[in-house]
Amino acid sequence: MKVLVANRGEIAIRIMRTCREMGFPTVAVYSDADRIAPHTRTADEAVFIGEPKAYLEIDTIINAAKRSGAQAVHPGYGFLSENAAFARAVEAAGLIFIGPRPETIEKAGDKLEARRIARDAGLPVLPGSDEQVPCELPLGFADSVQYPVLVKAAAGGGGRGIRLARSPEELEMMINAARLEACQAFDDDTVYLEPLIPEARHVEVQILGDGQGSVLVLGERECSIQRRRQKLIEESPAPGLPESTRQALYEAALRLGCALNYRSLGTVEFLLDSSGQIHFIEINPRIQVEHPVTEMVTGLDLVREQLALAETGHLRLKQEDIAARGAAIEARILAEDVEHDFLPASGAITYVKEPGGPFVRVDSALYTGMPVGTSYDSLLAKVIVWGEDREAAIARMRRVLPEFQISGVPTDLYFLLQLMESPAFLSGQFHTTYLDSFKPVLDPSPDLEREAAIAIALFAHNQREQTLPHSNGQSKPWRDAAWREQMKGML
Amino acid sequence: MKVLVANRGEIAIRIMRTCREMGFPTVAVYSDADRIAPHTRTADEAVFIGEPKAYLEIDTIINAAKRSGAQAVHPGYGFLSENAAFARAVEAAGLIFIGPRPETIEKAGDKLEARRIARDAGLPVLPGSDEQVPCELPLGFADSVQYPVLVKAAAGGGGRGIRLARSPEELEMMINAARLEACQAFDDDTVYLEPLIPEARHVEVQILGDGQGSVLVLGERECSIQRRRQKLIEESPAPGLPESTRQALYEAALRLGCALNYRSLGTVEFLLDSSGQIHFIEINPRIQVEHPVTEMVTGLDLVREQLALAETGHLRLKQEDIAARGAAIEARILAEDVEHDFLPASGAITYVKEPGGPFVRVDSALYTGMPVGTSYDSLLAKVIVWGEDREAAIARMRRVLPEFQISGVPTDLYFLLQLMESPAFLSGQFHTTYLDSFKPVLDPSPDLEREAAIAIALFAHNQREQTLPHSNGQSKPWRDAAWREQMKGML
Amino acid sequence: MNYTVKIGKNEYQIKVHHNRVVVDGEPVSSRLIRLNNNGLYLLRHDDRDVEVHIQEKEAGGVEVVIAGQRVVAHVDTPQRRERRKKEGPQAGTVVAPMPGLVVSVNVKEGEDVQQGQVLAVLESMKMQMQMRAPIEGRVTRVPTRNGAQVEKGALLVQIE
Amino acid sequence: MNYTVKIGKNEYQIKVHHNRVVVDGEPVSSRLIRLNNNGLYLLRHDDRDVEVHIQEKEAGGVEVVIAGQRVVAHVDTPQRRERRKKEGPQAGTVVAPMPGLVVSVNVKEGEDVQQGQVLAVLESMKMQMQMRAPIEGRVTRVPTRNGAQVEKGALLVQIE
Repeated sequence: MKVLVANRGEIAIRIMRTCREMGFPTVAVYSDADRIAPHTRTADEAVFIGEPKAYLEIDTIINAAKRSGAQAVHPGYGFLSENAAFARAVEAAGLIFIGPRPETIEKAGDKLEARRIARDAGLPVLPGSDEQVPCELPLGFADSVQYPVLVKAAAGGGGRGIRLARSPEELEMMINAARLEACQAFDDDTVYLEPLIPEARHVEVQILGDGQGSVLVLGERECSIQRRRQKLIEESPAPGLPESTRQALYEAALRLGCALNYRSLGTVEFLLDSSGQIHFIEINPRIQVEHPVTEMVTGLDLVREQLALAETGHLRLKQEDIAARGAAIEARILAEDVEHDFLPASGAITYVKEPGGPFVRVDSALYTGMPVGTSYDSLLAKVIVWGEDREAAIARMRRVLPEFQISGVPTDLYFLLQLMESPAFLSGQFHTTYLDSFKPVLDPSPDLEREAAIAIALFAHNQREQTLPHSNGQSKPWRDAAWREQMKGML
Repeated sequence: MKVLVANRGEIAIRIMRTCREMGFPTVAVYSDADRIAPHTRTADEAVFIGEPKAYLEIDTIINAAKRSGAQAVHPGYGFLSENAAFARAVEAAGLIFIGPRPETIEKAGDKLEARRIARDAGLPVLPGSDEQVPCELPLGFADSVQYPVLVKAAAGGGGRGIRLARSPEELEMMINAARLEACQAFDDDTVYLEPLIPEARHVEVQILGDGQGSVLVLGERECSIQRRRQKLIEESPAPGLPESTRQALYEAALRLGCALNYRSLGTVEFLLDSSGQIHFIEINPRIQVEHPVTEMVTGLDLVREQLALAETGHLRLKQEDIAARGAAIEARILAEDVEHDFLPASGAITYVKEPGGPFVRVDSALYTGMPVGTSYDSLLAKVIVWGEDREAAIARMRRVLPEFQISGVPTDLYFLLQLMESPAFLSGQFHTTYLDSFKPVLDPSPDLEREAAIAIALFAHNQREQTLPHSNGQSKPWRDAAWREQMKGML
Repeated sequence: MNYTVKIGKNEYQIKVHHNRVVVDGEPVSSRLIRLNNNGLYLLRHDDRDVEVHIQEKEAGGVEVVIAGQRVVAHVDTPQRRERRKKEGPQAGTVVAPMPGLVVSVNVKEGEDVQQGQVLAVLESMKMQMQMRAPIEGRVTRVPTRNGAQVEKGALLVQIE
Repeated sequence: MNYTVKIGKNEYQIKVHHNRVVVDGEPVSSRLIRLNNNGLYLLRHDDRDVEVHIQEKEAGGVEVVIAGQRVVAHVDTPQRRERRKKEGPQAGTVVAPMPGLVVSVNVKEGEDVQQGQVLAVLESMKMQMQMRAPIEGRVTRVPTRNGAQVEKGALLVQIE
């Protein structure tokens, strides 16, 4: 089964790795902005698809698949992964779509429809109407709502098209703002209202179904560490979760999976309120960025299960084959400028050294020389660690993050380290709003800064000493010779 | 507990990583040949110890520990790790020796004594006398022996001081050769005879004891893929081992561990003959190179267990906490010249890219610029993969080895890949002599070679085109500018 | 030789003479050993080794990575300060490196900016570029605005 | 321009002219794109990308790493062959780069050797160095033996 991976970055590479292990040839697609991106050379073939936005063009991807003779398409996450029309077009072209059925994607994509299905399936759904906000707000509408309230795009995803209204006065403005963003992002300005749960935790359940009535639960993930509704740190199991709540989550996810006769991987997202009640939010019909934490605790290769199902139509696993062990944590390494309000950063990677050792996994798309642009998201790599318990996993992450060396663009590495060392994270007591109040230290630690200053002065001194006798700028060969001489004694 | 790691290379780094996770400060030692070795900068402190052989000098190491204020010493493997006098000196200096008691090391170091203890404990020991070969061979001695027979150094280790005699005529010569090598390597020319088991497999059992009567079995490892008695590939569990044999191995290892009232990590080595019988060979009183395969299937950090025991005097685990999952394989990446009879190679690492992704672990001491000398062993890195079963683990290793890019010195990477793809390895049917008959293809695959030729011609052409207009050799700034220009469009 | 290393708001006065290093008046025993030709160094103290990656940037800037932390610094010698005076104001001139659309202008005339601060964002061929301050100083001219189309070489911001 | 690339026993005749590449008479569509300044390249074919690391070695040798395999090759142009003829026999002279002990001499006079083959092993300050053949050819002189103490610059092997 030749597989075209309709994605880029770390997830494309991650999918191709499993394809290779299973003996499936792979086809990469790449845009103008990805001419020297690393995923093209991980694949067996590479097809150029044009402008940076080509990853979002259904026809372009289908054509690439046909041209290359691929038999299946894996959408990854983001881009076209939650686009029902794409899944339909793939199947119409006689290819296998590695993911849920198009109609499932469609239902999941309409958040209001998903709420209705979940409610019908008996899941605890957040209170509020399953109807969209009407175009013209009826008289008294704003006063009929309980505040604070979230205005959410029905076609939403990735945290976009969401606004918070704190009072009747703010409501109309926030509805308009959400509509505008939703219209730009999803070409659909339908919005609905959802009560804001204070001090909520985001917990999600990984499911895997065969589309023939069999649905498995592969454990849960805690993803409350978010910034601007983007997850930053994820872990499994969710810390401090009472076993009864865990079972309630699994049961609810299973019920929804069965109601949808779910095929392939999916994630059912819940909010956990401060009283311990769970509330369904939405279902993500694709592989998630954070899937490796589930892989590390269950020992499963989720992409392998997706591919095997797509190839054979059958699941290789039964629920009794699934067992979790220990704890796993993922940290997302982003190219962003922590000092400048976490703006995505661009530049070129001039040095990279990835961490290693026991129970450490790096899913990365980095290499020295890689351009980091702003055409796509700022995810450079993911670091996932496993430990026999949460404490061991945190200790490992605190060891591993300082081993990750990236030069050329600012990253969130030091921010993540501080987060890992914060009392709230260590205690497992944090909510989705934790990062609103978490204030990282921006400056390097004083000892480290002093060390850097010494290194720089010695560096500048070396440069000077070595260029002085060769003021024509021909210093490099001289330095190389000196280095070779230094090495010689050690060989 | 401040820990001095009396070792170098990947094992020093691996031990320091766990120390860091446990909050133990670390001290590295380094010789003249390791002035820019990577283990010194993994530690919190580094102490220079002098000549390349200083890692073998008891007083030098003890002094370094005292000078740095270390409270404990971890010997790693090799060097002083199996030296009872060293363990004694560490304890005499008031420091904790992270390993077995000195007297255990002493008993394990005398292979004849170890045989006697094993026999007394009821283990199946290889037939043959527990007495050393006398200095003057009595008349008729050579004829009283069954051939082929191995002549082994009683103080042996690392495959040194072993000779095979096929006939009475060869015996005396081989005894002398083994004595000579044993004398040079161990300063002890005691040798003994052991029958050669044809078509034997090398299977070993990992044990962990608290030195207070409690001994745990942490599973077995298959290590039959050896060259010149050096293990090259190790895996756990041993493929195709009947459950009754596995239990017999565990029981034997446990019995020996209890007989020795074993403390810390140890490995009990067995030969498995073609009839399925097990035979004790020796016990290794230290952490093994191949310990990560056990870690990957059990989910334990063996160094952590060693350190916790050394600190508290108690084991954190019980036998019922130990459970194996899936299969793990380790491949040793060596700097050696496969084309020239696997001679250790020296040079400088000019490029390195380590593999990654799901269930892949790299324990490495590599960096770009690292000198590879011949003062120490040729191990550059270890790649360990885990899979839900042996087949999945092999598929993963076959994916991973080609991801490992090393330039500057020849390595066994391509040899290992061929080994992984050989029918005998795939079937799990191989013996300790497998590599004697395994003939790797030396040349690169034809397609890859052609690809390399094209790359080289284009490289030479680029060099030429770019140096021609700047024949004064000032081509580099020009090339850098061109590269920056190329990058610009992508940012 | 005296070096002034600026990191954020802090300044370090470092004197290097043969193998003697003095930091803000305090002698330290530190050596820098080159590990390869790609910017990797070993900073060797008396009893401790630290791996650092050092990379020269434009305009006297230096980027250092140690233990997962990235430090962008500026290093100065008396000679360099002299030279900079001679070079005059062009050191603070920020021009469009390619034709494009000015997506945002983040500074106003009279504003003080830090070296490396993002002054404006330029979009070209669907790609965005952050235009950063090459030197620390005061903005004296901003002859562009959000949404402007600019040619390659057009002045965006002048710093003095 | 014509290039002769020797890898082991095989020789490839490769013609490169602008963007046209012909390998042993067969045109191929391949481009080499530089990924960084440290030797990493992308070999881009019509429908396939391959990452290669290329490193120049002494004496016209080139080391290439692709997919975990390492290839040491020798590349030649008509000009280089011409130059080599002029340089004469000193290209095949192997001398001790430091004073030391000759641990082993692996070749005899009259023996044919490959480029890169280990000719002798030298030990100095407890460290060993492999002395390799800089060129392919026949050994004409071996004025040393196992166990000899040699000075820096002493002739160990002559190849012609």
